[in-house]
Amino acid sequence: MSGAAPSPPTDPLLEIRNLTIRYRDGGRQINAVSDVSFALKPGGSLAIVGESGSGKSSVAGAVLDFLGPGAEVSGAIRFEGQDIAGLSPAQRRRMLGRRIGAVFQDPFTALNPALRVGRQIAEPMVEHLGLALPEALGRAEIALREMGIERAAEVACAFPHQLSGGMKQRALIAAALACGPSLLILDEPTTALDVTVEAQILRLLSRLRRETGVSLLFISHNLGVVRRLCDDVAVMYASQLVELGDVRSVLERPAHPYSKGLLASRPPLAAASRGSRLAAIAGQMPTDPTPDAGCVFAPRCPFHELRCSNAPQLLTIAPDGHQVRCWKNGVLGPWPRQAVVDIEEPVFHRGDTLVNVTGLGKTFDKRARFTAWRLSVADGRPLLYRRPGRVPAVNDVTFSISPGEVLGLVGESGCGKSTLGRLLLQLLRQSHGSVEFDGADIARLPTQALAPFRRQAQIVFQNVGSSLNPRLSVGEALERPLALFNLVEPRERTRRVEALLEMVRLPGAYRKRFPHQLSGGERQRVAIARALATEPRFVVCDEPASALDVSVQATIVNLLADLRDAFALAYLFISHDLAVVAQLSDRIAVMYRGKICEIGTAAEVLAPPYHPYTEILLASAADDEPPAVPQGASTELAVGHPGCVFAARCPHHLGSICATKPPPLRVQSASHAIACHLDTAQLALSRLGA
Amino acid sequence: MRDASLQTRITRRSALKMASAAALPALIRPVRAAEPSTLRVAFAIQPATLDPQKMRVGGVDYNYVYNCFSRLTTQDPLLQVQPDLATSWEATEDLKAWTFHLRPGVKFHNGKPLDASDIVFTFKRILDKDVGSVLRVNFSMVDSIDVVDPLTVRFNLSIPYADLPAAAAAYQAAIVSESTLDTVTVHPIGTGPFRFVEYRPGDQLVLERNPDYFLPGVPKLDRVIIRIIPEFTTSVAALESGAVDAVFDLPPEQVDKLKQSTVARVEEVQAGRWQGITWNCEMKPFDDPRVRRAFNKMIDKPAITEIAMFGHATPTLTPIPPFHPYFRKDIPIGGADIAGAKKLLAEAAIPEGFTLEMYVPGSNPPRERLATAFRDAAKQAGINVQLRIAPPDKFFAEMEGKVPFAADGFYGRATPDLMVYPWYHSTGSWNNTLWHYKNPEVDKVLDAARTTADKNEQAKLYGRFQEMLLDDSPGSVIYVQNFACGFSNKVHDVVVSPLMLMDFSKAALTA
Amino acid sequence: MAAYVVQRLGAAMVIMVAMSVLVFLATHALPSNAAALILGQYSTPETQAALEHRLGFDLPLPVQYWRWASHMLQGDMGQSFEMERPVAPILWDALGRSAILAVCSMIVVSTAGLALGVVAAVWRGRWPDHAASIFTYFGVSLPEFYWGLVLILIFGSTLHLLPSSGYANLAEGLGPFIAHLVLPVSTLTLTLLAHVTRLTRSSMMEALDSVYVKVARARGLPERLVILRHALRNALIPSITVLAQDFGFLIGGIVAVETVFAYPGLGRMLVGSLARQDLPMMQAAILVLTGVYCVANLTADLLYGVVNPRIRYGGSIG
Amino acid sequence: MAIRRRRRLPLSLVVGGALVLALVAISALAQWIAPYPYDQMHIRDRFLPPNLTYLAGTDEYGRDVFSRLLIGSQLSLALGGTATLISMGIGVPLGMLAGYRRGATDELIMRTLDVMLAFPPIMLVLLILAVTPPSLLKTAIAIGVLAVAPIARVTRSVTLDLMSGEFMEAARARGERLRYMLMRELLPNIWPVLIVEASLRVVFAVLLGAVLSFLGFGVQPPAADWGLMISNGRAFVDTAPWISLAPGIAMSVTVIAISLVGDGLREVLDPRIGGR
Repeated sequence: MSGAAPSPPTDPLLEIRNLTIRYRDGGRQINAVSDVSFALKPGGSLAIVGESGSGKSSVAGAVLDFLGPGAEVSGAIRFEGQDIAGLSPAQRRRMLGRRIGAVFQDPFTALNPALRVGRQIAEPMVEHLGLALPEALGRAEIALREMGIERAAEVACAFPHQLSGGMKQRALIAAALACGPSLLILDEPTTALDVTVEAQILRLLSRLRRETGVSLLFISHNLGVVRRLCDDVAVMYASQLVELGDVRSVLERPAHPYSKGLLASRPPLAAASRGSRLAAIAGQMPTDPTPDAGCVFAPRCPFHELRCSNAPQLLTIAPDGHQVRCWKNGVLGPWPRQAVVDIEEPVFHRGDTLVNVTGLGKTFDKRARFTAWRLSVADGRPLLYRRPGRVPAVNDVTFSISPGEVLGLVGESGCGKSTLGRLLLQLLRQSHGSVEFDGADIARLPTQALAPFRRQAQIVFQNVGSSLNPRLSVGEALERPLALFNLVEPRERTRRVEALLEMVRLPGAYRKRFPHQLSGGERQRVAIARALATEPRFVVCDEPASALDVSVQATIVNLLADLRDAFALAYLFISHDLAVVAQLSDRIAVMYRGKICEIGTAAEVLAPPYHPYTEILLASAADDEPPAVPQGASTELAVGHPGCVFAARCPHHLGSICATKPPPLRVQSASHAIACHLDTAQLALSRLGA
Repeated sequence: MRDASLQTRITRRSALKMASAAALPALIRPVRAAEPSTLRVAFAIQPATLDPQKMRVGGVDYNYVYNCFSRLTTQDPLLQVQPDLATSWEATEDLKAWTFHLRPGVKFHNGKPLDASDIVFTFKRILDKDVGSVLRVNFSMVDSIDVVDPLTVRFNLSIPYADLPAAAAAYQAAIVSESTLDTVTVHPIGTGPFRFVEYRPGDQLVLERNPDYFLPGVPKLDRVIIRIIPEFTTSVAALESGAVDAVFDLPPEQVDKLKQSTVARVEEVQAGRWQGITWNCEMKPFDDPRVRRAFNKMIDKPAITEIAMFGHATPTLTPIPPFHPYFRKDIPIGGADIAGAKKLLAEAAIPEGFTLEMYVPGSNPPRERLATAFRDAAKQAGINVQLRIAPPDKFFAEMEGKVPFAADGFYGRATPDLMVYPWYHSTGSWNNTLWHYKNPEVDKVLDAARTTADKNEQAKLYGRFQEMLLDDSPGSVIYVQNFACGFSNKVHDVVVSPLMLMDFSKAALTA
Repeated sequence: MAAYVVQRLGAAMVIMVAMSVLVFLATHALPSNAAALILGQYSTPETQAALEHRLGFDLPLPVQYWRWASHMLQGDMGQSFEMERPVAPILWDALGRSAILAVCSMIVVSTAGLALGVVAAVWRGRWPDHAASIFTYFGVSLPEFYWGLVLILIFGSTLHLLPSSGYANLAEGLGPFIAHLVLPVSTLTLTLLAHVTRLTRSSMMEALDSVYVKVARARGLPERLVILRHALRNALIPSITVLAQDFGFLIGGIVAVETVFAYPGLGRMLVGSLARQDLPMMQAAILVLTGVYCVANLTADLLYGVVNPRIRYGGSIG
Repeated sequence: MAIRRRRRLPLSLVVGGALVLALVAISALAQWIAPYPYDQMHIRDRFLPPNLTYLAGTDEYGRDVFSRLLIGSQLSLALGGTATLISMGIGVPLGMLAGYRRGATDELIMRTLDVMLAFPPIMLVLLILAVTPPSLLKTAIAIGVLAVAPIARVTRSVTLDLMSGEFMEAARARGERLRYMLMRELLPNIWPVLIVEASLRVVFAVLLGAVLSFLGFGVQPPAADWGLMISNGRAFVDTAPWISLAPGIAMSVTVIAISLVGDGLREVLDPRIGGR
C-alpha cells in the first residue's frame, strides 16, 4: 500500500480464509488458530506479529503443509488462484521450493551439517528446474553472490559449520529463492541473530523484494523489525487475528488494546529516568483459548468492561481502514503505566565503589588437559606442541560500580559480557587483573573464603528453562539460601519464602509448585527471589529478560527497577538489547570482543560522540530502515592482533594504525570514555547516514 | 539322505525335509559328498599335544597316537596283549628281564627304518624325569634297557613284574625316532597305519594312509580327518546330516537319541573307564576310618549310576570292571544305608549339617551328575555338600589330591595290576597323589598278585582285594562307563575298543 | 583432519600399551603355578624351578613384561605350554577364521540394522516400527548360544538344510563356504541387530525431526530424497560409533557362537586356553582380540572423521 | 527433563512394569510358590514333559523344572541387580565427578575408563573368572565392573548437560559445597536417565551371566540360574526340550520386560527419545 506502485486490483497471491487449526493433546483439542482470514497481493509483504503461542507459526505451517498428522486444519488456503488445501501432499510438496520458498528462525540448525552449502542451494533447482547438478551448483554460486557474499565460490564449497550465523541465513535465503518463487515465507528469520546481523539481513530482504518482486509473508514477534520490511501487518493473540492493517497506521495508531499494549511494552531507545517504568501487559496468554466465550484478551485488558466477555468479538473495520477485533474499535485511552513514587536521581561519586575491576582478563585455554598436547608431523620432524590458547574472552577490562548503581553492559553474542559477569562473581577465576568487592580483593581469595562475598553478590540468569532446578519446588529453591547462610530460623523460613514470593509479586502458595508448573515470567521472578533471598547488595543480571516475550519482558524489567529502588541494589545488567539496557541503567558499557570500547552514563552513550561500534549498534536497533552498515571482512586481520578489536568491522577505519596499535582512551567527560584512534572531534562528527 | 527318506514312510517331517532339500539352490547345498575313502570323525576336545610321551588326557590324543604310531605291543578289544612292533617276547623265569623281538622291515613315515635303538630311546625318554611323562611310574621297575641286536631289546627290572608286555601297550609308549623328535609337536613321524598330514588346533587333524604300513592290506582308508566339535548336540547333528561320519565317545544322553536314527548307528562297548568319589585319608574328616565307612554307606551305586549315566554304565566294586574275569560277581552292589552312615558319623562326632566342599572337574556332565546325585544322598545323611566345579585342567593340576573331597575318574587300564596297584598300594603313584591309603594287608595282596604268573592265583588274590575294600575304601569307585561311538551307516569295520579307542586301520566306507 | 588422525592414532597406541600391561599383569596374577601346570602331576620342585628359570618366571615382573612385550612386537607370541608349538601361526589361523565370521556378521548387522532402523523411524508408531521392535526385542532377549542351539535344531538337525558346525575353506568351494557361515552369522546378527536398529531408529528420528529436514521439505524435495540424502546421511554418523561398540559385543558373542557351532576361531581358542591355563596362548589371544577391538574403534573414529565434515574440514571461513 | 504430568503412560511401561513387578514378586516368594525343593530328585520321574504334577516337566535328575525356574529367577535377578548396583555405585560418582570437575579430573577418569572400554566386554570377565574360583558374587562384581565405564560415560554426559543449566551456576554463586552440588542439585536430575541405563545394564548382566554359565564360569550346581539351566539342558535339547526351553522363555520374558520398562521410561522422560 505504501511503497508499491499503484496497480489495478489484482487477485491476491495468497488468500487465507477462515483458517482454523486444532491440535489434539491427549483427549483435549486445543485451538491454535481460530478463524483467521487475510490476503497477500502479488509483490506485497505481510507480517504476522504476535507473542509465542499466538498461533502465528501455525499459519505459516498450514501454508507449507507442515503441521503433521496431529493437526486438524479447516478453511481455505488459495495460492495463485488455486485452493492448495485440497491438493494431495505430493502436489503440495512440489509447490514448495518452486513457487513458495521458506526461511526459518534458526540458521544454525537449518542447514544440513553433512552437505556442502552450494549443494543445498542447488538442490531445489535440480529437483524443480531439472538442471544438471554442475549447472545448478554454478547457479548456486551466483545466488550466493546475489546475497552479498563476496567469496561465494568458497562458501559454496564449504560445510555449514564453517559459516557464521549471518552467512548461513544468507545461504538459506538463497536456497529458498533459488527457483524464483512468488512467495517467500519468513518465520522469525532474524530472531537468532545479533542485532547488527539482523539489520543486514533485513536490508538484504528488502533489496531482494525490490529487485525480484517476491511477496513476503513475515512471521515475527518484533514489531520494530516488521516496520522495516512490510507493508501490512496482522497482529495475532491467542489464536485469533486481532488487528490487521497498514503497517504505519497500526504501529502509530493501534486500535486493538493488545496491539497498543505490545507497542507500549517496548522500551524506547533512550536513557530513562529512575522513576520511569515500562507499560507492561499484566497476566499471561491463555494456553487453550476459547474465542467463543468472549474477548480472549479481556482478562489482561486494562480497558475491559463487562460487555467484553459476553460475546465473541468480531473483526470490524476501524476508522482508519484497518480491521480490529474489538467492539471499542480503537476508541481507547492511552495504555496505563505503572505509577512510581518520585525518586530522586542518585548521585554516584567515584570514591564510593562497591565493585572495582582493574585490568581484568580471562583467556580460556585448555592448559589443564593433557590431551591439548598434539603431535605434529607436518614438517617431517615429529614435534609435540600444545594447541594454542584462544583469543581472550575478556581482555584488560577496568571499571567500577557504586553501591546502588546499575551498570548496563551491551554487546553482541560472544563478546565476553557473560564471562565478565561470572568473573565479577568469581564463578570463573580471572587470568589476570583484580576484582575488588567492598574494598576486598576477592580475586585473590581461595574458594572457601568467598562465602561472605557470595551472600552479598548474586546472579539472575537468562535461560528461564534452566534457571531453576526442575526437581526442587519453588519453596525448596528459596529456602536453600536461607538455610545455607543461616539467615532465618528454620521455623520462620516458610514465612520468609512467602515474603520473598510476595516481593516478586507471586502468590505465597507458589512455594509448593515445581518449575514446570510455572510460566517463563514466573520462573524468572522465582529466580530473582532466590537471588535476593540472601539480601545481596550486588546482583549480576545476565540477560534476565531476553528469553521472554515483550510484554513479559517489560514486567521483569519493571520488577528489577522496583527492587533496585526498594533495596538500593547495584546491578551489572547484561543484555544484547540496547533499549532494555537503557531503560534500567545509570551507566552503560559497550563491549566488543572482550574489550570495553565505550563507557559512560546512559545519556552519554546514547548520544554522540559515539564509539563507531556503539554507533552501529544504535543504528541497527533503530526502528527505521537502518543505514547501510559495512560488514567488514572480519578474517582479513589476524585474530589477536595488537590493535583495536573493532578495526576489522569499523566503518571509520583509519588504516594500519587501527590494526597495530591499541586505541587510546578518549575521555569525553568525568564519566564518559571512548577507546578509539579517532579523536574526540572526529568521533562527534562521524554519523552514519547523516 | 534322500534314499533314506524315500524308504521310510513319508511323514510330514520327511516331506518337509525333501521339499526343503529340493528348494535349496545348489550353491549352498551344504553336505558335499566327501571323497569315498575319507573318514571324518568328530571329537569333542582337541589334542593337547602331539608328543606321545607327554600326553596326559585320553580321548583324541590316544586315538591319534594309536593310528599314527606303533608300540611294542597292543591290546585287542578283549584286553589281550597282541604283537605290534614286537612280534614276540619272553621273560626270564624270575620275571625280572624281558626280551622283545622286533618286526623286521618296519619304516617310519619318513622312510627311516625302525630298529632297537628307537625303542631304547623312547623308553629312556619316558623314564626321563624332565620329560614328565605320566608313564614313568608304570616303568619305575625298569633298571636298564639294552640293545641286544638291531631287532632285539631287553628290559632289566628291579623287581619281578608279570605285566610288562601289557604295560608296553600304553599309548605314551608309542615309539618315536630320536632323529625326528624336534618336530614331534608340529609334524610327528611314527610307524602307524596313518601318516600325519596337518593339524590346525581347534579345527582339525588330518591323517593319510601310510602305504608302507607293516601289516598287509591295511589301512583301507585314504584319509582320516579328525574334526574338533565341542558340542555333542552339534556333532550328532553333523553326523545325522552327513557332515561327519563318526562321533567319538558319545555322552549317554546322546546315545539313546542317536539309536533312533535311520542314517547312523551307535556302537557301544563296556569299558574300564571309571568314575567315583575320592576322599583324602590324610585330611579331615577322612582321616577317621569311621567317616570313610559312613560315606561308603551313603552311596547307592546303582541309583547314582542310573542318574549319571542313564544306564550306559555298570556299577562296580573297584577299578576292576564287572566284565573282567577277576571281578567278584558274588558280592552284591547294594543300595545305601543312610541309618548306618548316620550312626558312624555320630560315632566320629561329625555333627548334623556338617558342610563339606566337593571339587568336581567340569566339562563332564556325567561326573557332574554323579556329584549332584551324591550330594542328594549326603544330604539325607545330614552332610551338606557344596559342589565346586573347576575347569578340568585346573582341577588336575591344583586340586586333585590336594583337596579332601572330590569327584574324579580314570581311564581303564590294561591289566588288573595297572588298574589297582597305583591306586591302592601304599607305594602306588596315584595313591600317594590322590588319597594316601595305607593298608598293609592290601599291600601284601597286591604285591603277591603282581609277581605271580598263575592266573588262578591272581584271580583269587584280586578277588580278596575287592572284598577288603568294601568297607575301608579311600573313595568310592561307583561305576565303569560304557564307551559308545556314533557311526554313519556307510562306515564299516571301525574297531571300537573298551580302551576308548577307534581303530581305523580296517575301516571302510560304502558310497 | 591430519591432527585428528594423529590424535586418534596416538590414543589407540596408548590404549594398546595400557592394555598389554593389564593383560600381562592379569595373567601373571594367576594363582596357578604355571610350571606345575606344564609339567603335570609328577613334577618335582626342582624340575619346576628349572622350568621357571627357563621360561624366565624368576625375573622381576617389569623385565618379564619387557621381554614379553618386545617379543610380541616382533610377532613372536611364544610357545603354547600345552601344545609346545609356536602360538603365532595357530593364532593367526584362528584369527583369520574369526575375522571372516566377524566381518560377515558386521556386514549383515549393519545393513540389516540400518535398514530396519530407517524403516522403523520413517513409519514410526505404525506397524513396520512395531514389527521391527518386536523382532529386535526378541533377538536380544536370549544369549547367542541359545539362538545357536535353536538354529542348529531347526536347520541342522531337523531340516538338514545347513551344516551346523565347522567351517569350510574357500578352496572347498563357495557353496560350502557360505553354507557354513549362514547359521553362525544369523545367530550373531540376531543378538546384535537390536542395538544398531534402535540407535539408527532414534538418530534417524532425531534427524527427521531436525530443522534441516524441515527445510529440505520446504525446498519441495520428494520424501525419498529427504530421507536418504538429508536424514540418513546425518543419522549414519552416530551409527558408526555404535557399530564399533557392537564389534566388542561381537567378539564376546563369537566366543559363545564358535563353541556352539564348532567354529575353529579365536574365541574358542581363548576359552580353551583359559580352561587349560595355557598362559602364552591366553595372553596372545586376549591381546590380539583387544587389539582387534582397538583397531575397530580406531577405524570407527577415523571413519567418523571422514563422514563428519566438522572434523574433516576444521576451521571457519568467516 | 521434567516429567510431563497428564501425559498418558506408554503401553510398554505399563506392560513391562507389570511383568517386572510380577517377576520380582515371584522370585521373592519363590521358596513358598515352588511346589518342590529345587534340588529334590525324583529318580523315577526323569525327563517327564510338562504335566500337572510337574508344571514345566522334570530334568535329567527328575527335579521339578518349574521349581528350579523360580529359584533360578532369584539368582538371575540377584546377579543382574548386584552387578548393576556395583556398576552404578562406582560409575555414577565417577561420571558425576568427571562432568562436574571437568579439567584434569575429567581427563584422568575418562581416559582410565577408555582403557577399560577398550577391552571387549567379555574379556575382562573371563579373565577374572578364569584366574579365580567362580562364585556368583565374583561374577556379579566382574560384570558390574565391566559396566562402570559406560555408566560413567552416560552420567558424565548428563552431568555436562546439566552443568550448562543455570541453576547449577546459581548454586555455585551461593557457594554450595561439592557434596550438596552432587547430591542435591545433580543427582535428582540424573536419576531418571540412570534408571533407563540401569534397566539396560540389568538385561546385559542377566544375559552375560547366562553366557558365563554356558562357558562354565558361572554359578555352581545344583543351584542353577537360568543360564546354567539352559547350559545343562542343551544336551537334551531335542529329546527333552522343555529343560532348556523353560529357562529360555523365562529369560526372554524377563529381558523383554525389563527392556520394555527401560524404553517406556525413556519415552516418558524424553519424548524425543535419545538413543545411546
